[in-house]
Amino acid sequence: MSLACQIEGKFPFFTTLGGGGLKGGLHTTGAKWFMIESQRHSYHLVDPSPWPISGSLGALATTVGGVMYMHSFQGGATLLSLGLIFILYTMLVWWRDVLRESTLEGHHTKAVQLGPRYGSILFIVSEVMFLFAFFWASSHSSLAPTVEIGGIWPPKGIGVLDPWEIPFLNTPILPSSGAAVTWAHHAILAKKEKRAVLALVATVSLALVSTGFQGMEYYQAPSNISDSIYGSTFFLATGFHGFHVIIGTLFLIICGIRQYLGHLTKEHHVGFEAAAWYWHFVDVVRLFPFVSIYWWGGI
Amino acid sequence: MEKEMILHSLSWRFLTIAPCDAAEPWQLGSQNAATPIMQGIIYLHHDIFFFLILILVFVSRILVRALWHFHEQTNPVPQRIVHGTTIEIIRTIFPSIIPMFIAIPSFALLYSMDEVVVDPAITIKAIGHQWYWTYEYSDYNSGDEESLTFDSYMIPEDDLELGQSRLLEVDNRVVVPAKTNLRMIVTPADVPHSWAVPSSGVKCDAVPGRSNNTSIFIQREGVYYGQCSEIRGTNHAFTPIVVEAVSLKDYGSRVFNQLILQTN
Amino acid sequence: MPIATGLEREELEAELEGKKRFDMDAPVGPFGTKEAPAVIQSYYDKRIVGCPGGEGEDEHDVVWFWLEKGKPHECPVCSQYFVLEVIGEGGPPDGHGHDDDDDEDH
Amino acid sequence: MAEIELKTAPADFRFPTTNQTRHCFTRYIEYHKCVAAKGEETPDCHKFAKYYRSLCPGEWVEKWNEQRANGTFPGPL
Amino acid sequence: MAASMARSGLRSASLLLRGGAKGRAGAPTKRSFSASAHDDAYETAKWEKITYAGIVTCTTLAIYNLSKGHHHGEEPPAYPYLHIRNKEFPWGPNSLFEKKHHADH
Repeated sequence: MSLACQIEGKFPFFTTLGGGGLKGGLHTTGAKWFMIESQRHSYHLVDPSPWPISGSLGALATTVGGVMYMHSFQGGATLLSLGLIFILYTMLVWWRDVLRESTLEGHHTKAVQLGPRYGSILFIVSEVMFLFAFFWASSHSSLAPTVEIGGIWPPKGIGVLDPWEIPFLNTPILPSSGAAVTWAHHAILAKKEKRAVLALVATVSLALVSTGFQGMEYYQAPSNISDSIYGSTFFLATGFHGFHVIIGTLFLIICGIRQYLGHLTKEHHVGFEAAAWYWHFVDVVRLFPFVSIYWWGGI
Repeated sequence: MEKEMILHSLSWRFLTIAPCDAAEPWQLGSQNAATPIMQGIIYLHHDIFFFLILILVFVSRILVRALWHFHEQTNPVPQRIVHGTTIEIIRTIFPSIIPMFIAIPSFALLYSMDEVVVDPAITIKAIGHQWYWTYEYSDYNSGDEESLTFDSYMIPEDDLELGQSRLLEVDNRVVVPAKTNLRMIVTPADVPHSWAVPSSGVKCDAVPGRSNNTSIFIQREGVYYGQCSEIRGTNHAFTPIVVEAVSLKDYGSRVFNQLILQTN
Repeated sequence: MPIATGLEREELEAELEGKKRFDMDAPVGPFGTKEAPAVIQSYYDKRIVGCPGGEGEDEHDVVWFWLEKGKPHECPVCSQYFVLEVIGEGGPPDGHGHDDDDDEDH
Repeated sequence: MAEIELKTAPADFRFPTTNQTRHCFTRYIEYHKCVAAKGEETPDCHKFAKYYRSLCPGEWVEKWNEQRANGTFPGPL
Repeated sequence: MAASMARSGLRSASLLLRGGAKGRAGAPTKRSFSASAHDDAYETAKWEKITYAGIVTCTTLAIYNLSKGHHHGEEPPAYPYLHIRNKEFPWGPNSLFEKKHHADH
């Protein structure tokens, strides 16, 4: 009993070449409205999509616009903001398409789910390397302070945050939201959809509180990013971690909405799992800057 | 015993010819060693070259043999051998042993080059500027300002006298005593430079914000030529370095006169 | 029955019935000889098959070849015999042969 | 033409590598701490002075003196 | 993941100490290690309690922390490495979080 399901065009300007891919053939001719005999292989031959090219054009506009803006060229700022908007738009519609293909059209069989699963793991590993680079820079310059900053760390005249004020306060909030996301995960596994939504709301609110405190901390910080190597390494490491907290929060908000709409089931919630892994990565990473930059780096 | 005899007679014959301490037309080998470090470099080169020749001969033998065996007319049907675990083990283990033999002398030399001499007799600072070198002899001054400093510009081509080499001569040479431990402090005033004298085996990078130390022990008196070895703008190729090693007595008088000239 | 649609639904249905909708594992069986060749099941008339060779010592790098209905194939390296057994609808795998409704001419 | 007595800053075990930047900086700070503690012309302060003068490039010394003058010298004096 | 488990394990232990009898101690016998649905329900409840414990700790810490106010440090002398501006930013002398206006030097 194969469900006849209609494949409507994903993008009005493009006519869909093949429907659900009769007999696994990408090059079947004519628009097939009924899937008489579904494909034999479990892979998902994606329909042609404009989002890769639009994403790269957005990236091009952002980079060129960014350079023009920083060199105060005419129109640099507009090109930069246009590029950023275009990238955000591409992300939005591309991932909307992925949700359609997976949840609404059911193309994501077990074999296809491996793709986003490995993809998110590798992405998180690359994020680990990304943040590791900044922690390396911070410890490189703090372990052997150069002569120009007096051979001492932190350099004289740099106002250093007391680690036991807001930074210490900020450190348990993230793991608590980590616990909340684990609660959500088990709620999904136990088919308690409504509880999972509540758990995700708790996770997101804790994350927003943590970002709020981080912003307050930056606002009250006596030094800023252009105050010697201390400022740049401090704000780069903690800033990018904060940025990743924001990315994780957005990811979790999307999962919350999808959970509310019933997209996530006990058997198939790869999107949520990726968000949970990402969130645990962000939790654990928080401990390193607290110990090495706030605490040790501030003595 | 007779090896020393031959070496002695050979070196006696060469002594009459001046050792080459500067770049020469059609020069293939390295310049003659003026310091023990340079001598070590030349010996290492010979060690490694020995292994290179061995490998070259062996590999070309195997290459020719393979071409021969897979020649279309002589052996039309190739053998179907795909694996050979023992030969595979041999051709991985053995080639990894050779670099170990090369590594031992090269590490020994490398660490001896980076030695910071325990008690140097003189400290000379070579400050790299964009397109000239400044030298500071500040062991003998009393105040912050009176150290003996002079700039060393290249002698342009049109003011060269006969016998002077093009692009290698300088107006003020670096005068150093021979047979004494020198500490050269090399640092730039602007962009990265590199203070290099091939015959004494020295190439010391001048990195902004860092004072780089290299120790030299010049064995014989003479004039040694070098050039800046770090790209740094238009006249990069026109900033030579000339080190003149003189005996201890001459060094005293030369530097002392210049010091008097400088201070009053 | 969990909420699903399309191929994912078919996969879950097969799973509930204990069958395998997409069998991804390599077939395992005795070394195929001329008399008792290794039988490869296929939904179409031909299928790409990889022969990994025998057990232990005479195992060799996988050799890929097209195995067609009615044409037993011998592996060039270890001379293992393969024969195709069509269990599905047959026809060419890329679906060009006999399309159903629109062009009836061939 | 008095014989020049060859004497310069000895190698310091605290700075065994080719990077002598901190060696020069430490000698400069030691001198100024010694001057602050014991006044101007004491022999061991003079010793430090000779060390940092032979080790530190003239330009650095000028820059540090100027910074000390207007109180923006980052070193731990 | 391990760190947050450890931290929350720690906190639920503290929950026990504070006489919260409903924590882990009451139910080790019931807990079976197969991933049955019932197990998920138990895990869900456990993690829910851990989250609430986390929230409680954070709020108490926040109240205590914020009540202490924030002291404002004095302006440091113009060291060469402070407020580095080799070339002014297109958005002017102040940056996102820098509300004090640095004298241009």
